[in-house]
Amino acid sequence: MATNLQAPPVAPLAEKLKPMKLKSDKHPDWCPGCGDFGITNAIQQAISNLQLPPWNVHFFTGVGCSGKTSHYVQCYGVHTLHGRSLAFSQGAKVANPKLNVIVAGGDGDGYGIGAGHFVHAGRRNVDMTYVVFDNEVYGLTKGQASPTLPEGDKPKSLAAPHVVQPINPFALALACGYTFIARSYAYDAKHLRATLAAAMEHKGMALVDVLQPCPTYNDLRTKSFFDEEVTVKGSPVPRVYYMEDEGYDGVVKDSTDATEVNDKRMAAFNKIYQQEERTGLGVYYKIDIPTYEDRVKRNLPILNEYSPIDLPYHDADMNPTTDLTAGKGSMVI
Amino acid sequence: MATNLQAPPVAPLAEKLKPMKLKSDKHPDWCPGCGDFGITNAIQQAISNLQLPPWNVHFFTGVGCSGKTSHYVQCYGVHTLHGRSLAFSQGAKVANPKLNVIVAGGDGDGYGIGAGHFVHAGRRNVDMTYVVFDNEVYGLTKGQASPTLPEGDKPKSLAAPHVVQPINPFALALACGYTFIARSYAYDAKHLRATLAAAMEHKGMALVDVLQPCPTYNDLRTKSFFDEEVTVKGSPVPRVYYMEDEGYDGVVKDSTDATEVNDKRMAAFNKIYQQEERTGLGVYYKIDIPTYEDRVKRNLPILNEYSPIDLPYHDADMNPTTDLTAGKGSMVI
Amino acid sequence: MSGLTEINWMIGGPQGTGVDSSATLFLRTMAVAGYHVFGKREYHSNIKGKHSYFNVRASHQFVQSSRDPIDLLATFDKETATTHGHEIIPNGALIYDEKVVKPEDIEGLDASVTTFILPFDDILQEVAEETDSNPMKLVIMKNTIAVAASMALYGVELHHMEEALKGIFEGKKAKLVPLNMKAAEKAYAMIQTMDGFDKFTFKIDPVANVPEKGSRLLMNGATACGLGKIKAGCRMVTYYSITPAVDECIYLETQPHYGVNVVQCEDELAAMNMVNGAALTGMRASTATSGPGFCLMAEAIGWAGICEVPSVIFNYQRGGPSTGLPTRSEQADLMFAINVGHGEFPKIVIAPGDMEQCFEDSFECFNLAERYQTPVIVLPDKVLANNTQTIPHFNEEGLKIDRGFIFEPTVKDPYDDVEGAMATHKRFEVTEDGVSPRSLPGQPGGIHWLTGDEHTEIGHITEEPSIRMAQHEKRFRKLDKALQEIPQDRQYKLYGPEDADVTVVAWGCTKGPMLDAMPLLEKEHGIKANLLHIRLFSPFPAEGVLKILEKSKQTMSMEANFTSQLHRLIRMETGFTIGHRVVKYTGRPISQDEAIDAIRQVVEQNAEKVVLSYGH
Amino acid sequence: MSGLTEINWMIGGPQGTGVDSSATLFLRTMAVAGYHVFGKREYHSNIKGKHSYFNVRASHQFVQSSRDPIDLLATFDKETATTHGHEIIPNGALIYDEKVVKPEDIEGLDASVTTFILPFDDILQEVAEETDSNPMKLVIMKNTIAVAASMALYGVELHHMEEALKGIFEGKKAKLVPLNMKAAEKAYAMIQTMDGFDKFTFKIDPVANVPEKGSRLLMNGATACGLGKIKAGCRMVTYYSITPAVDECIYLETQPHYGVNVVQCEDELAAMNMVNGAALTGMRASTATSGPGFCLMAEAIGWAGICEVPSVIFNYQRGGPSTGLPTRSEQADLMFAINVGHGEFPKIVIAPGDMEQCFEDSFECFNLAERYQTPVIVLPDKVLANNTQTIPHFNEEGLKIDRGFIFEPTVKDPYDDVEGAMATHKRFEVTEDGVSPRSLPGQPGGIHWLTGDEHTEIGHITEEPSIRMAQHEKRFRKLDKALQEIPQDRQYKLYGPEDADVTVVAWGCTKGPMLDAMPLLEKEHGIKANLLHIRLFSPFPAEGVLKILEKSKQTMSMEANFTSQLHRLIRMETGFTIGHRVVKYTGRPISQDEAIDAIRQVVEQNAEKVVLSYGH
Ligand SMILES: Cc1ncc(C[n+]2csc(CCOP(=O)(O)OP(=O)(O)O)c2C)c(N)n1
Ligand SMILES: Cc1ncc(C[n+]2csc(CCOP(=O)(O)OP(=O)(O)O)c2C)c(N)n1
Ligand code: SF4
Ligand code: SF4
Ligand SMILES: [Mg+2]
Ligand SMILES: [Mg+2]
Repeated sequence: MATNLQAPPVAPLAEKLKPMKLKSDKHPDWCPGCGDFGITNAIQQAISNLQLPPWNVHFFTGVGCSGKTSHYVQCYGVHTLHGRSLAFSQGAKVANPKLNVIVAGGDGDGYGIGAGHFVHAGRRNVDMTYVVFDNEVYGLTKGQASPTLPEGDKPKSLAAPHVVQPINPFALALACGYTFIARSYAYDAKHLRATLAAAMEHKGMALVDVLQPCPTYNDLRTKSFFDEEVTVKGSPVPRVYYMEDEGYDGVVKDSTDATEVNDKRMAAFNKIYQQEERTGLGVYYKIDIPTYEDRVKRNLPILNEYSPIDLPYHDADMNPTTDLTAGKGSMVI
Repeated sequence: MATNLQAPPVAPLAEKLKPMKLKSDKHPDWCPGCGDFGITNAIQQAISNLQLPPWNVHFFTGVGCSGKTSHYVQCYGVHTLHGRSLAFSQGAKVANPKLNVIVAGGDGDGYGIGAGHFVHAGRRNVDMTYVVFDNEVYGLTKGQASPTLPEGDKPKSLAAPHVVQPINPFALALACGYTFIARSYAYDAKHLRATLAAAMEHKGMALVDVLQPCPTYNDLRTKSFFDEEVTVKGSPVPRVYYMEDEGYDGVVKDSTDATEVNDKRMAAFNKIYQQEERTGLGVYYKIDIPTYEDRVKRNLPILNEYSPIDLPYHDADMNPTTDLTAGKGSMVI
Repeated sequence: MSGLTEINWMIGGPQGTGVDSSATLFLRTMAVAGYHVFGKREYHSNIKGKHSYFNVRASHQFVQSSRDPIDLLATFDKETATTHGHEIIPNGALIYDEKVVKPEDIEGLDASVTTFILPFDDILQEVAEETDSNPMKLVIMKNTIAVAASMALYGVELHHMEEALKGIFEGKKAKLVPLNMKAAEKAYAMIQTMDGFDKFTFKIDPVANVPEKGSRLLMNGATACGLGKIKAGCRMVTYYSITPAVDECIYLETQPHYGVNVVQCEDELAAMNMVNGAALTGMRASTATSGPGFCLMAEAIGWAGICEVPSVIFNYQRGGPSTGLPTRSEQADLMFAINVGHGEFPKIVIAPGDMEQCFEDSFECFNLAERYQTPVIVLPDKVLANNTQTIPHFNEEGLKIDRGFIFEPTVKDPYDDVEGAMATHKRFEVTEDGVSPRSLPGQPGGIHWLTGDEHTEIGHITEEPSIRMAQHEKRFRKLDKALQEIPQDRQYKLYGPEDADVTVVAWGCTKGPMLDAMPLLEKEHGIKANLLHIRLFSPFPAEGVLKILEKSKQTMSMEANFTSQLHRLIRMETGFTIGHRVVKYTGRPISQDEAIDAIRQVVEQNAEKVVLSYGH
Repeated sequence: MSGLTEINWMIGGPQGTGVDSSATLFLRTMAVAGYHVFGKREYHSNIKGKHSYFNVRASHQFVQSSRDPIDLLATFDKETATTHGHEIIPNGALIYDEKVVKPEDIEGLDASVTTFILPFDDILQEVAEETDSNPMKLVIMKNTIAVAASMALYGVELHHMEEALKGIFEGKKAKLVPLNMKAAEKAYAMIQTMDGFDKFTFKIDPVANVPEKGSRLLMNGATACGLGKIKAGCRMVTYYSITPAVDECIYLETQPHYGVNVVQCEDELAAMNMVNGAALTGMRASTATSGPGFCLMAEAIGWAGICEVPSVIFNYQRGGPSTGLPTRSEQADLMFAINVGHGEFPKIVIAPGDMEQCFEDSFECFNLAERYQTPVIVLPDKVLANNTQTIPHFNEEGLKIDRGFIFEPTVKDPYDDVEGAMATHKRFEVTEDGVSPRSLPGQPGGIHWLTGDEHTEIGHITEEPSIRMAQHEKRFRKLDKALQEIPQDRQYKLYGPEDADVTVVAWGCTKGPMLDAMPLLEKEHGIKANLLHIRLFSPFPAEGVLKILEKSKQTMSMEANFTSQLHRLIRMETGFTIGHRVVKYTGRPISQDEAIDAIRQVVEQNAEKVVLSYGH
């Protein structure tokens, strides 16, 4: 999602838009210790850091504990339907590309019931940022397995071990054409904020999957779990690490270079599937290619002149102004 | 989908089950030259070759030109809803694992409206075979772009070039956990029949994506297009080729060997993304792991004794026989 | 019997072989010649090969329905001849190709019918030779031959066809005009020399005052809807392909200059929710679908209802249930549309009854949606979408855009007054008429929240009973307002004499056959009928409808569904039980003849229920 | 005022702090002591922190509804005290923790209310010391303390609690019993020494004849539904988690020995279509959902309708529209359920009214589905699902499994008679009663096809009008049959005197408050009311219902929705307009007191419409 506001800020907003101002009056009702707090803070900070005018931010969320996030940010917030946030948000952005569109929701919301939209949003590459709160459970309905819960696991909220294989959100996103794919961690405020900001600056469909501990239902992936060191090839290493630090670079420099694109894509798949023991934070893949909003102009050249929402259709007296002559064409007898 | 009939055939069915017998009385109403004819024949042949008793075959199809296929095969045929065939078929197979379940449908049906189910079917690994008729268009609704149509293409049925990137069904299937992923071609009867039979013999969720020319709407991917040679590194090679012939082997031999699994998976991704100019037929990936039907027995051990559909619940006089004492447990006061 | 003012022609053949093109040619030719035409299209859910047919009625008078008996049937395949032969009126005619069918094979063919063997292939061969063309490429011209021969039989001058062809083949394709005319001339001349030519007496008189060129439209309802949306300023139509809704989208895709983004979605859940998202921005947006897709929109329509979003849904009704009769028509989604979505929320449900109303409703629905800030469901059907008709130009005078109560920001420079720009706005203020000021993202000072949960005035989730009640009541008050404000004519209308013997209550496309039937009923059967045509179903104009029904001598409903949905709805809304009911559920439209027949059964024989079933 | 036969207790607190556990303990304790109990649970759509409360009524008589005024309110947080303080009856009592709230902060607290400061933390501290436990781990025992103190006030002997605790803490957890008892004893003793203890006169008499141990159930409706399904042989329940339907699934998951496969699906589209697939095999299968999920099932239900598949759908109604009031209750999906899906197809729609009917309907729905080969929609609601009640054991005698008309293969050895085994079967044979022989995959000789399109007797697609008509009519004939065969008691039932002053028409969980209200109405207000409780909505028993209504002196409807859906449905089906209507749409259930109040307003003041709103 790139910031393409109509008018450039008259004065820098930085001072006036401290993250605190982005808090709405509504107090979050999440459980103590929930990872959702950190993600919400980071979203507010990223908006502030990028100086996105909040009245121009259209923030969509799904339904779940995570889905409530839109209520806590002081901007145009839309708490949509379970699994449908990407459909709503694409509709809004395509209608009004001048908006800064951010989307957030749970892993059940996005990868479960929303899987169909998730797949097709990748194909369109509409310019927006999608933040998934990945806690491996359906929080708000009391802890059933979400699509990211590994098979055989039994968090305390389940009656029996899980019988279904997990989804791999990164491989899925890469297969579906997402142009920015990253992971961060709810308790790593700095990395999270920076990653969200990078996603928002990316022009195209960006996915940020955030490890979000749910202390109430998921006793397997807790803060202490993520803090643990693991042994890889005999030596202890942190479980959660920055891929960048270990030399990984997922950014395609020249999207017209087929070889580079392919190499980067394969490197990303490789990285994605090397997450058994450890979890890499950072950008798995990023490429710059035309967005849907750009591409649609090929077929509707008038959109080079007008933003869709600004296409005129009435005068000041509210008389419709569209001349139907061309539309009737040879149907006039 | 493996063949696990209750009673073994008393006499070999081969003679009695010639493919001709698998044709229903209903004559297909596809356009002349449509690739659907070849796929239907191959399905009939595969059933015949594997000697699956047709009265035990539960054949589900989606909605579209391809969706009509179930009507043309002499077995229990279910022409479901657009995009929902995998939900129906998983329901049937989980209820009665003794059935031989086959599923077929269009690319719009399976990868478009059905994308959510497609993703999650991979996670379950229910034992069945899913055949996708890949013609890059929505045939029955007159040729709109299907999810596999490349961006920028304009088959004759479109008013303007396509603005959305295509889906990559193989990468998607691999990312989602399909345990058998293959491609074949509607006009290559022999390869197609063999591929379908292999998929049916595979125990788990098998995807066979079949290149299916739609001569009526898709004038880009026609028989002659597929018959053409293309130039790769300066020399002419057939556009459609057998991957096996060029040394590719996507079959995991030991599913407990993490290294092999990873290598094979990466090789498959590599192969999948090397299809720009050419189209490889054959098996991209295959692995044997427990099916959903197997896994569910861990939590419901009684299913080791009974097939779900055979769990007794009434006597000969139709009196219900389930004793609710255990179920009421401590709720008895 | 020369000097007819109306004829009824049919052409049929396997799908994909040009039945549509020939009907279009005939429709256009007759329209050019000044007639009023009405074309009915019937086809299978199949791309190539299955039987389809097109029925064209041409008249000196304005007509808006089909008739049953055909005077001239043009065929070039066996199925059309055997399926429809029995529908030919006594002394009518059949054009056929003796290579594919013999008249004796046609069950029910009246002995008085004249049969004309048309040597299609010979004519094509001749044209091919004369023009040095590949005869295989000319096969499609069989249609032109059939039309030309039909024109000769009807006594319509051939030059009208030339003008019609020019309208069809423009630009690069213009060279096809002389080629087609060559075949046409041969067929036209040839049939005049045939035995029986003079026996066929269904000649139609030329129109005395041919309407001025350019003064009318020849159009189907899907296009009329598309044009209404364009005029209304709708610049985004989402869809997932489905018959027959997709016809509107296909039309819009051919009009890129208007900038309407026709967004193909992954499914109807996306289509509807994208409209919700787009409508939130202030864009006028709509989705077009049919039954199966409409089902998938139920949840999202409810969200638009509680969030007071002006989303517009076109549900082009087709034959149900489920996949049903996907290319046939039905009026069977009424009760579902009115009750769609769990829980309760206000929705406006309207249904156009003819081409003009298709245009008008497609324009007005956006005004309704924005004025009452609630989803609007429009229910055309396959008949309206696919019928082709000559109509006057739409009345575009007096159309007004009404965007409803939109918030006016007071903050001038948001960067200067950041505090003000970030202020919270009462999007769901509890007002007397239920309508609250709608702010749009991007507007400084308009920040609010939306949620499918019950919410406060600024849009935050609440479970507080008193707020719930206030919001729930406020939302429903908008329906009272709508019922007061929507012009009565667009709620319901009584056509025909007030003091009729029988009042027929109908909706949607049944208007056409009823209006055509009424004069004949009076003239030929002495029955004075009027038509109470309903267009607004939610909110329901119970008071006005009841007043009319109570004054009626006799009442009957006429609908293309099984359970008499409007009949039931009226009883629910008014307590009034309409005395008799007519239903048709074959997926085929009710014709003028059937309307007459049904009314006679009710009035003359006091039939409680009439089930119609004519047509293939 | 000693010697009461009924008390009404409430406990509240932030979600996740044990309100449910303490209510369960009190319910169980009182049940063990022989009382009839009824527990009402209200909570937010939130996991931890928001206000929730549990209202327990205990009585010498069988009760099935809640009452409004509370005699004793137990709190340990401020919100509960301030929110519910005003609900305490004069001379009632409040238990509170002075660390969090002062009585003077409680608006509306009656001056006559006795207040008891309970030193929760001190008691816990003591127990911790005595048992050498970590006091932090004992926090949850605040609930036990509150319950014990309440028991003392009510004059209930403490040993009942010990037995109750034993039922709650079994196996490994048994060691918690003495720990809890220690705290309980302290609280029980302490409160008796407090000022005002004797002023509180709401002592309940012990039950004279304590029912035999094991003779009753203490259960909620979700469990009753689950048990009904198990008994019916349903071995597959698909779901996508949603409140409150998921409670049934969670219960079933704890019962693996029955082999019910509770399949978690990717969405409700999958859940419903998986049931369709499973039901086709002959498995008895069902899905459980609530409003938003039910919306997503509309298309698939239509498929089951046209394909005559015995799929069973439980739609646990909750507060709508959209996400609405997700943890509250409403009876607002009736019209949607009856009309769900585009086009027209037969469906059976039933709604249970109490715990027993939850069990009965959950058993019978599979018989109905298989006998009439059509989808069955069952409409419980959140109130039924979550209320906990003492009830007699379900009547399991006389239950019969009815699998309907299942095809009997004649081919014995299919491998021997391949020809016969592969024969085509007329799955959709047009029969007199509309029911056709259902063959199941695997059966030799039963091959047929299914399609959402209109179809022939063997199930192939057809668009032939005559076949369409025959199939459409045949499908609907099954509803006539159902209406004839379903026992009248399970269609509707008149409770109370035939010659009542007023007949209250209701459905679902309104049965409980009505039945509880009727004797009091007569005794205290001299109003003789009866209840016409409807359980079958499609097909609708119009004739029987009309007969009762026509005989009634006065009629009124009582429903927890905004638009009086049953009222409207009855008018649609019968033409009868029920005279008065009572509605409640706060998402909270109608109490016995409200039922009484509403009936009095109608009978005594002739109120046309009564809007109820009690409760938080
Ligand atoms: C159509 C529909 N089905 C089910 C639900 C119930 N529901 C509410 S939240 C939720 C799951 C939330 O899980 P997730 O998306 O992972 O978010 P989390 O609570 O974990 O943040 C579900 C299933 C719903 N609201 N709508
Ligand atoms: C819910 C729903 N939406 C739309 C349709 C209309 N529809 C019928 S077939 C079809 C597309 C078929 O395309 P595909 O699946 O690729 O099959 P093909 O015809 O190409 O074989 C569509 C959109 C439908 N039947 N149901
Ligand atoms: S349930 Fe889990 S995800 Fe939801 S608020 Fe509590 S800790 Fe967070
Ligand atoms: S439209 Fe295309 S896919 Fe459909 S039958 Fe014709 S050729 Fe085949
Ligand atoms: Mg989650
Ligand atoms: Mg296709």
